[in-house]
Amino acid sequence: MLQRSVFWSALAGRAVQAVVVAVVVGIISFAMMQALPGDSAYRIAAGRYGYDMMDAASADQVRTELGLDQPVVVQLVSWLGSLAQFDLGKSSVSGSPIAEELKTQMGYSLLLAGAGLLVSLLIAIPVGIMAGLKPGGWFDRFSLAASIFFRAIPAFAIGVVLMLGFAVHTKLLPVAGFKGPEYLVLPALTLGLGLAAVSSRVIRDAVSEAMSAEWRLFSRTKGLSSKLTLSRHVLRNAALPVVAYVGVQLAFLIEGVVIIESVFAWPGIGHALVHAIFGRDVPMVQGTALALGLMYVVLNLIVDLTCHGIDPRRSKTA
Amino acid sequence: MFKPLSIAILAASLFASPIAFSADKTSVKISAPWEINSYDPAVSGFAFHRLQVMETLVDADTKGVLIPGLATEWSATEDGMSWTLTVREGVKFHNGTTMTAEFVAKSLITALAKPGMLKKAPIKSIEAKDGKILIQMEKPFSALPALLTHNTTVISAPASIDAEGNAVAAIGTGPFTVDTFTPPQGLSLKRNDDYWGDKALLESASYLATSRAETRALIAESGDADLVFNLDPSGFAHLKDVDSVTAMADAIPRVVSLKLNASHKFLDDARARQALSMAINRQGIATAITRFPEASATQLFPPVLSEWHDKDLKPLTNDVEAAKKLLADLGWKAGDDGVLTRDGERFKLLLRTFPDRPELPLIATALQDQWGEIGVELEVSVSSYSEIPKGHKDGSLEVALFARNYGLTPDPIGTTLADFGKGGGDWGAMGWDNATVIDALDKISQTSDASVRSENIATVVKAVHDELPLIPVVWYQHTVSVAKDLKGYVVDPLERNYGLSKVSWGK
Amino acid sequence: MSNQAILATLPVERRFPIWRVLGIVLLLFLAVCAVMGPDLIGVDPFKQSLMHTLQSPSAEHWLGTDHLGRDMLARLLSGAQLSLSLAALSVLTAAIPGTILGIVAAWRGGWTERGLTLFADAVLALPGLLLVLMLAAISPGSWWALYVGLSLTLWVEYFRYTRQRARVVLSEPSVESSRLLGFGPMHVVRRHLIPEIGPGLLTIAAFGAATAVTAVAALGFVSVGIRPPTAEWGVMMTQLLPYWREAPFLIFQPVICLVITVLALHLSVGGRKL
Amino acid sequence: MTGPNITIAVEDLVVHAGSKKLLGPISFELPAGNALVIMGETGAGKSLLAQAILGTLPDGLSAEGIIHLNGERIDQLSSQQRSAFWGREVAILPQEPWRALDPLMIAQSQVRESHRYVAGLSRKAAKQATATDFQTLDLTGAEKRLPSALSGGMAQRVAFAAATAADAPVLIADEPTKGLDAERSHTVIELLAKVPREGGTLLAITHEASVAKHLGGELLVLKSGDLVERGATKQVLAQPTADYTRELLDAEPQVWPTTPTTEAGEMLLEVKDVAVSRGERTLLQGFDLTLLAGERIAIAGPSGVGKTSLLDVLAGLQIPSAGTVTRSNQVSSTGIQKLYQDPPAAFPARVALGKSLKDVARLHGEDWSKVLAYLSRLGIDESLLKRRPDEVSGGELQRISIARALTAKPAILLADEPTSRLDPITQRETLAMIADIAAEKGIAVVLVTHDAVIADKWADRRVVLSEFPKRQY
Repeated sequence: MLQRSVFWSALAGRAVQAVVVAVVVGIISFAMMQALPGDSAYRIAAGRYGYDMMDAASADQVRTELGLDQPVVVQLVSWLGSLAQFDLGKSSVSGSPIAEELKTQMGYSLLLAGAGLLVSLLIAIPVGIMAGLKPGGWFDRFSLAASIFFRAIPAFAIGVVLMLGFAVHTKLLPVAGFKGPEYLVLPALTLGLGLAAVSSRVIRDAVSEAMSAEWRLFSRTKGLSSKLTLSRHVLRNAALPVVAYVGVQLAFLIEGVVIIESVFAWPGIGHALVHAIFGRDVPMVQGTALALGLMYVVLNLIVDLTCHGIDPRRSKTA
Repeated sequence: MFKPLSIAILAASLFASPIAFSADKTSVKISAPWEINSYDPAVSGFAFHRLQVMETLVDADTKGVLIPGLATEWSATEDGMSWTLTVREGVKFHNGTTMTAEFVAKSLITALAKPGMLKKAPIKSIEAKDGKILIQMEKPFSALPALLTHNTTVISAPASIDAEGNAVAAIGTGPFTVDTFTPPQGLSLKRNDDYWGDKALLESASYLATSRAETRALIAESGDADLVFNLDPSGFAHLKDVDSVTAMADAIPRVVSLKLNASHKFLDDARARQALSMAINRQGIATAITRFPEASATQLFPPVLSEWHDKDLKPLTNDVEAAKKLLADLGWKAGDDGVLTRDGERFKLLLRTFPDRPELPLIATALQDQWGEIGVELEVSVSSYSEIPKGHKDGSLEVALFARNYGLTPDPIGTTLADFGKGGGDWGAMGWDNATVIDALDKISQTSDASVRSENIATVVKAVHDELPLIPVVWYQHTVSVAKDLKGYVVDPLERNYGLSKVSWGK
Repeated sequence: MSNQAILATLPVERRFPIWRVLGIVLLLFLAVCAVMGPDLIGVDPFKQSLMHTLQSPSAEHWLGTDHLGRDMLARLLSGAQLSLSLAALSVLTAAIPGTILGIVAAWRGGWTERGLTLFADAVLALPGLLLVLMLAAISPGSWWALYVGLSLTLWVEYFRYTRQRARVVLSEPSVESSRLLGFGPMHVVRRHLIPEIGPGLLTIAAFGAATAVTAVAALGFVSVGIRPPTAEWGVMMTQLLPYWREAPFLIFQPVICLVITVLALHLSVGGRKL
Repeated sequence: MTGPNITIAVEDLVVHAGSKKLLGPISFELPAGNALVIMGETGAGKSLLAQAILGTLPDGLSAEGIIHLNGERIDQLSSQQRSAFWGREVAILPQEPWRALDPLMIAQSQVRESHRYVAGLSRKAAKQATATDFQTLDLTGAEKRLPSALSGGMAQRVAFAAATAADAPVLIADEPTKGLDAERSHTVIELLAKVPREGGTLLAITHEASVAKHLGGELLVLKSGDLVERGATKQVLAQPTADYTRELLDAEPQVWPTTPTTEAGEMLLEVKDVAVSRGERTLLQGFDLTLLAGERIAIAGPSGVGKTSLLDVLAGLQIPSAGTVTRSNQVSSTGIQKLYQDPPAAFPARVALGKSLKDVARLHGEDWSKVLAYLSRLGIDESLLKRRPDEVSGGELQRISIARALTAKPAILLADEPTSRLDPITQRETLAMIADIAAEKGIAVVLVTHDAVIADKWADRRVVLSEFPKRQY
């Protein structure tokens, strides 16, 4: 009973957020695209035809074709109008339906983001727990130093080093592309290392806080081994702030994806977004931003529900 | 949500990798920076043509000599006002449809309606007649067959386009057919066993657009791709030492040059432009940035464009003192901070360039320093390349740095006409209308007489060299990394064709 | 078990940990570097020498030269100026509104809190990258656009942290007691909230400084950002990437500088929890 | 030295913090079936004794001396090694059970895991044993509740079941009745008293003589870490020899002298027909009270009856769900001050006490010397003001908070169980001071307490709240 009501209220809250996000993101991205300097007809022509072929004539042709000389308001209203009918329009640059482009690119990005998140947790959880069990110990200090290092080094540098180590020298994995599951490993690892740099610290803090709680000591003195105490009590309590943090991290995850997609020639949405901004592909930018926003909302819903799952106190009060 | 999927993938990847790396000697893998956004030949024709999915009516060999392609022969009427091309018989599109003159005409008309090379020719109409293509001109244009080698004129099947005119497939006639297409990075190809000419030696090929040069170099080294194009100088230097690949560089008719607004009040005197040219340390740029010291430009057209390159021309030099003197003659005096001033105005210019070719911002930064030496303050704006044609059109452009390909077609007249013809061109002269040059270019474009051509070409070359509406900086080198065991690969200096159908694996 | 009573009778030792001293010394050192910049060594960070590129460290160029033959040390020092001020500015402009709104949300509760939280969530949902890229594109080559964009995305972190912690602090009897004693909101902020959440905020800020610089690097990677020939650590990382093979020590120099900065911030904060 | 029956034997146990001696030397032997009660005021080092035996001393403290547990010498063993005894050889009852239970785990699971993993029962047997525990401990209905939904007494019993699941022969209980009201503390004492009766060994630490009396056995009295008296509990309690023991016994509320009644002044606060609710639950209804200057009123009643909420209503911190609270214009906006149950929570945690006090003095235009005078009267040394709230003892802090309240020149002082976490001596002193000062300054005091004896002895008037009929859920 309670569980179900929690589920629906969380869902309803996020549904409201989704609509807000859709409208806000659409308008903001549209407004900002309009504010960009430069003539969008030129940019679109450049995006389409490449520098050997684009010139003023092709720009003029693009302008007429896409109706870029229409008033701004008309363009926005028509976008919102088609959005209400779940139509995202067509890309100005490639001409293909945006929904279709997003479908492929989003799939690849989700795969990369998911794998990156998984890798980050695979790294951060053991490291964070180890560090949190002995705050101030040598492992804690070492992992802090490592965190700072991985936070300060740009993702592309990590990517290049990994490519060199795993693909060029040892030939264990392919460098770039997306032809099979093995192509996912390096980009996911690159992404995961960057994410783990921060999340391992969050886990460490949560664990060290749980470790100093009185119930932790009681669990030990009532006779449970330190392992059982960790697995039955500490981790569950520590998971709460960690899961909540993952919610925030998701936003940064989406951005990390951009660089990594570029380095590893991964056909994802972040890479597409950058091109769309440069190419002044307004419908594409709006569509991408919208998709990313909604993805964030959905993932946050999952985080919410996970928190409720971990913490029975919430269900009682909700 | 991700977990089960990702775990499965990770697990799979651990087992899958050895298989994926087993030698697959019936296929060739290519990597290059260019993304393929669409099926539309106007947008992605370059890729479909290079990868031999689509073909042009006229072809060119590696020396730039025109040879029959989908047209077996072509000729112009005496007055040059009409061209007739005979369409090759027995050619089938990948979907099985036979290529007819009607289809070819339709394809060309579509291409003409979109931005592309055909626009450069004064074409009045295109029609199919008795299995031949008839092209009516508004005025004589001798380079039309050369234009028809360009990748925006590739012939695609009618089924490539849907009822609304959108390109929905890439159905060509080439030795390879599209197997899968994952825009914008991936394309995989299968051999076309019905090909009209020599069939491809390998069964399949795949293409991966990799925008980062660093990644491409690593891909070449690891063997993930057998043919890797456009290497960065650093990566190229490294690959020369890697045993498993051959790193090749070939001069191509692409030139990194500065476009100056000759109507700008600082630049309207040819001496000012000469001074700026003299301030450039081309040798340094060619050595340190592009890493081909022999390719520092001595004139606009590189030796590879043998018809347009004049060996006897006095090379452009680097002489800072002479440059300073020229500017002093023009009334410029050094101010307190070393920047020249005249009539209370500082000699300050804005250079526009773009990052798509990574060396351009570097060259711009070097120029900033070198022009600083003679007291010219250069601000650099790295943005979209579309800013250059736009700045040309609205007159706001001062200086632009870009790489111009004069070998888009075997005969560069189309390009030069656009660049130095009346009113200048988006990627050519600006505010520099030289009547002699315009006249000479017209003559070149209309004649087929070799001596008339070379005489007028010399006129154009000399005028451009003396007055410097464009200041050449370095000539381009086309860099390729080829896997050692890959046989039959030949560099195409026109960047038209990867020649995949002729490559094979051997020892 | 209660040891508080017994520990309370022990003399209080306010040791200032050596690590914090080290962190503060490092910060001061960085500040000196940033203020004095290349004047410190008297080398022009923009002077190119195309015949002497990618050189290893030598007596003439202590840290070697970059791809255009410029002195790396001079560029790092010049970069310190821009990178550190960029980091500081973006962190401040994110932290101040983020913290204030966090406190307001926790204080007012109800619809104010719900509204602000929804707003923060919506901002997070708007891809920060999009915001930064577009701002950078609106004003190409200027770095204020970069940090405004960064701040706009980074404030949410401060907001969330502050709101969550402030809710706990504000519900404590000590706050109630201060209100009963007649203190106003400013006192509660100064004596209760700031001491309690300040160290956590500083830790976020320390990581935020790294975010700001690596974000510039990331933007440089997609060719957006600061105009040449400006030296900035993030830009340098991007520019030196192509030469990682020939001169790997070069790309690591700005990275190490950033590592030192973040480390110094962490140490001087005293390694409080996030 | 260690006979077959001796479960705990301690010889010359000393606990040091660096060079400072905190406890000892102490020696005792505790045979099976017996109880040992350790008594002393807060800070006397009672908890350290238990921690030294268990190996849970905080960092920086070290123990010397010989310790035997169930015939095995354990003082040389590391904390890690000693942890093998926990729960199996020696059961440990935590001080504040509420905080000792995992907030995310339902009650029965916390007991069941002890049966399962400590006692080593099968899954089924553990389930059975847990059910039995809940029945015998009168916890039926609480099985699936989270600790936050348990009362203090229930939590203590859950903790008891969890700690003793493996039937360890020794039980160590550190201040088991802290914070519990009379009725609930009685249940817990009963539970403990049963241990020696059933052949187990009990080591109990307490500051309440009444607890010691119930548990019987042997008694050690500690003062500042030194052993001042020992003997059979009954004997010692009946005829204490050491002055300190006598003092401790005198501090029991039962033997307090009645505080002299003060003359009441004019009316400060009038409460009419007030109803108080928490959430949807109504706690109180139709409550009337008139508060006169200089008057001491005690509000007593069991936990959860709404005493704290009522106090908040009086303070104007909470709006009553019905009725009116009228302040006379004698009472300024800061004229009502409050003392809190948990003194460290009442001060800004990271600010030195002196700074906090100076803030108050400045705000109320009071001379710093006057604040110092209050402090010295309350027996607080000025040097303590450099410390932060968590660096002084609870008793000291509560006195500092009285000084802080006085600085605001209140007309009414509301005290919410201000001494329930203090030991009896401190409790008596603190309450006496409040009464003194209130009388002198004509301050009306409302004391909330769960201890009817204190209410009786200390207040001019007492109001006893009884439980409002609970709604059926």
